[in-house]
Amino acid sequence: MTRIVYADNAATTSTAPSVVKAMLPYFTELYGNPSSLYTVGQEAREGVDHARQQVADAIGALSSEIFFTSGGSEADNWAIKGIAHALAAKGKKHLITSAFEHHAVLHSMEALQKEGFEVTLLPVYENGLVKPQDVADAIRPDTALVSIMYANNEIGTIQPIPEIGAICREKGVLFHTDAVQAIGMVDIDVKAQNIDLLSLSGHKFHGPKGIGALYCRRGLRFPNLIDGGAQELNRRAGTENVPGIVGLGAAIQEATADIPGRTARIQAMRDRLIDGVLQIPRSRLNGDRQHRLAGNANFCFEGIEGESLLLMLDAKGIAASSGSACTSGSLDPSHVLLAIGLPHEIAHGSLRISLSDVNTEEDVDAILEALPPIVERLRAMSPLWERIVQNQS
Amino acid sequence: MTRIVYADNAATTSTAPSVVKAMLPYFTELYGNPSSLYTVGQEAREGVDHARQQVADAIGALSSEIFFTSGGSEADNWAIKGIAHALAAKGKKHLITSAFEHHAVLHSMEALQKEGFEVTLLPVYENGLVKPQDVADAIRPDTALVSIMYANNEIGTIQPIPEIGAICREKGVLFHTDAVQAIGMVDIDVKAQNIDLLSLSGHKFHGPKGIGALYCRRGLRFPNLIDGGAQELNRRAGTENVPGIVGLGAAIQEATADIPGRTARIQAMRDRLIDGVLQIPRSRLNGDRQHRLAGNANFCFEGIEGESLLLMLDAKGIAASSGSACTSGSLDPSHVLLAIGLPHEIAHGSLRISLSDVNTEEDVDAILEALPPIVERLRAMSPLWERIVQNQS
Amino acid sequence: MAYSEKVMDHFSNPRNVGEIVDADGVGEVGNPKCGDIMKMYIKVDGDVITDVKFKTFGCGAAIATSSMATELVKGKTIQEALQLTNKAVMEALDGLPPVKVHCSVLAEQAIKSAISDYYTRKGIDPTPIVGPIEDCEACHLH
Ligand SMILES: Cc1ncc(COP(=O)(O)O)c(C=O)c1O
Ligand SMILES: Cc1ncc(COP(=O)(O)O)c(C=O)c1O
Ligand code: FES
Ligand code: FES
Repeated sequence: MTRIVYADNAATTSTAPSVVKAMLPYFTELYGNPSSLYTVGQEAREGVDHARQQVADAIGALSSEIFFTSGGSEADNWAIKGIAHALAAKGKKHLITSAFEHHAVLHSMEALQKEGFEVTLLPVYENGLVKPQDVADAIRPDTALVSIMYANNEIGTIQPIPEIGAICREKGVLFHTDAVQAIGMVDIDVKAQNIDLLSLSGHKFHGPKGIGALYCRRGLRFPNLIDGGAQELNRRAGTENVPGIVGLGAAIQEATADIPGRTARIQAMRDRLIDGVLQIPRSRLNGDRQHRLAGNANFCFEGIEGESLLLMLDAKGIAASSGSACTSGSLDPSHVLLAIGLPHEIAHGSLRISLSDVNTEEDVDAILEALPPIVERLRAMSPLWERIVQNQS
Repeated sequence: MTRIVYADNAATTSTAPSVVKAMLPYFTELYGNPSSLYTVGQEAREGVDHARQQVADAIGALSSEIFFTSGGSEADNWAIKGIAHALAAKGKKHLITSAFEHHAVLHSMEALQKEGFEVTLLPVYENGLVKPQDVADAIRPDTALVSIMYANNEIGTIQPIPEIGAICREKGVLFHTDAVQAIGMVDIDVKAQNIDLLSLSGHKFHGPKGIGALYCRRGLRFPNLIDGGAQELNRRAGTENVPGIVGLGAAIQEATADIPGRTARIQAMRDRLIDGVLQIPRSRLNGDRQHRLAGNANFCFEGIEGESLLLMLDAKGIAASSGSACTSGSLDPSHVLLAIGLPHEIAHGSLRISLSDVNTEEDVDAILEALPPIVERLRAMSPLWERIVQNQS
Repeated sequence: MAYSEKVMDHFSNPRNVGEIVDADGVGEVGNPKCGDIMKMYIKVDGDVITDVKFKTFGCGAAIATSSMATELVKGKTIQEALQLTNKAVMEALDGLPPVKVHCSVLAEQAIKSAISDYYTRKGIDPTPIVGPIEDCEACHLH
């Protein structure tokens, strides 16, 4: 059996055994409904309350500002559609976001466009960074919301969120950030950074899938996405996913306990990986090298196509990705790589390797050993590569 | 330590150990993103596909008609808001439901009312049953959707769904049913029963919390509630909750494998319970005794208040409920009991005992032993009871 | 809901439950429609409340606040009893969940209502002494 190198931690992570352990009692023993009065319900309630505090502490929020959702996508949809609908009544029907947001943000924006909202897509330039000045310039008297992701899921670039937050606060515009990729990798303090709404998702930092949260600054009111029972202070209906919530709490606490220590270790591996991979001729690193998530490396190799590359890596036991997982069913090249100005044919040949604290130096060795011959092999059978080489010579 | 008698299975159930066992590998081994191409992702995809087939088989649907959601509330919201918005474009802005639906349905309807939709609430009468003829009479040329629950969560009454389905089909109106309480208790066949949309939730039949599904008849198109990635055939974004989905599949298969056998055993316990409890003077069973979920017993005791009753039962190790769990924070009496015509003061004194296949005859004994003295004690300190007795004599 | 231990103690073992047959004052507040009625009985000697008993139809908090209120006024003078606020009752119980605050209001009013009745029986107009006994705020919702 080949050893599996899992290097797609930006798509999803394994659930930490400690997290699973924290969850387990809530399936078969403390299974009560947290809204119930009796003991087995109140024990579940305590688990939920504790996790809410853990999430709040991780981002500098109050526990009453944390609302559990089914993941990052729901949190994004709720924040964006909710604020848009709330402020439309006051004549504010303009939204600002960036061209390379996650689809949960972009498609929410598109749905609103169909309802008559106007959306400004900010450029992200070749380095994959939003310019705070662009945000300032785009804000209008009828702007309801600015939504800029904390870190990009494909190319890992970390946006100047504190600067953007300050601009929005000064101009009196609400600011949402999709921090799904940033939790546990960047110091986040919603108060100091003037963030009004923030989305996060458990499975990106060794928590379970199907659970996330929306931080929503105290006093902000907007319509529910999911109406029904009185759960989550009447703002998100549905029997609480207690094991998931408890797992999210445990995972976020572990991920944020020592961010500098955690990222230093991951980044050292990642840097060695980047340096090694860039030895391959006509390869490039996408996105700014400095303002970058510790675990993210995103490359393009001219003349080859991403899916073939992935399948060959998989045959060697290496799991990586091209574009983001949720668009892998589509034939279109990554909207992120197009947004940073790559031509279509190059955007098709991208490889994202994303490391986490479960990776090891051996994993890096394995990737550095497997990758160059695969690239060479695919290029050898690529007419595009042939053309590139001819043009060059 | 007192033995715990959990008799609130309509609020939530314990996750079956076999279900937890089925889920566990998907946390730490088969943790890949199902949208990923590589092996660990495809293994997760297989788990999801298998569960989708299990859910489809349980209700007579095709697997391509099953969309996973975060629970019953999301499924209700999505179906109702989605169909309403899709058909509003064709001038259909009238919705029909019943007065005693779950809040996930009623509050979705209210949100639509605010947007300008018109909602007809059908009566449910003293027996807690919707009359098919009322549905037929309420349908208008501009009716977009009829939503009637399969079985009520408080009083357990099973609605004449096949009859209502036939009427809706004949009149060409879409029909949604919230079957959250009915799965595993009633034979459901969406094709034979002319159901276009059906909501279900895992934690009501010994599956996990935080996972559910919407069945949506082939060809029916309506807007997403959660936009984003291409998951669930582009109709419900978000990285799949793989362990939850696998658990839902395992649980629904177990719950529906032998419905007659399962319900016969539960119903025998429930009937002995009802007969025993009704020995208490001035007690009554709420909802029709025949058309009733096998595990449900809902009583009123004149002169006492529900919460005190629950707390005293809890002190004896018995977990039951008054009204539904998600409204227990509120002061209002159950909208369900008011809908079947109970006066406020009596609706305040209700007790719901809901049994499942994990309950035993000893549980019934324990309840029958504990309940009468508690009712007596509370009545002894109740000025309302004093008044009732005086009026009587 | 999460009641404090004190609340649970007063709920499970309510003090002074029952009625006083030859009471000097009886007060009743609340309304069955909203699910709460409190009835208080007081026995007065001079101006000291020597005995107090209650009966309550209501939630856990209603029973616990009734019990605590009786404890707090027993042996006190009428003037002292009139100073009893719902806040004091709540504090003595180590707090109540927000939705249950009105139950403590009910307890304060039940005591006042019994004292009112005591004055009325003596032929004294209670209004200037006791003040108006307002309806529970939450009641207006119904
Ligand atoms: C009839 C009914 N519909 C919908 C729901 C909501 O399901 P969930 O809490 O899983 O969102 C419930 C239970 O809570 C229910 O009993
Ligand atoms: C930046 C970003 N936002 C949102 C999401 C959506 O999160 P989820 O799949 O948990 O709904 C993801 C990952 O899938 C992401 O990377
Ligand atoms: S007395 Fe009615 S809720 Fe407490
Ligand atoms: S007395 Fe009715 S709600 Fe307070």
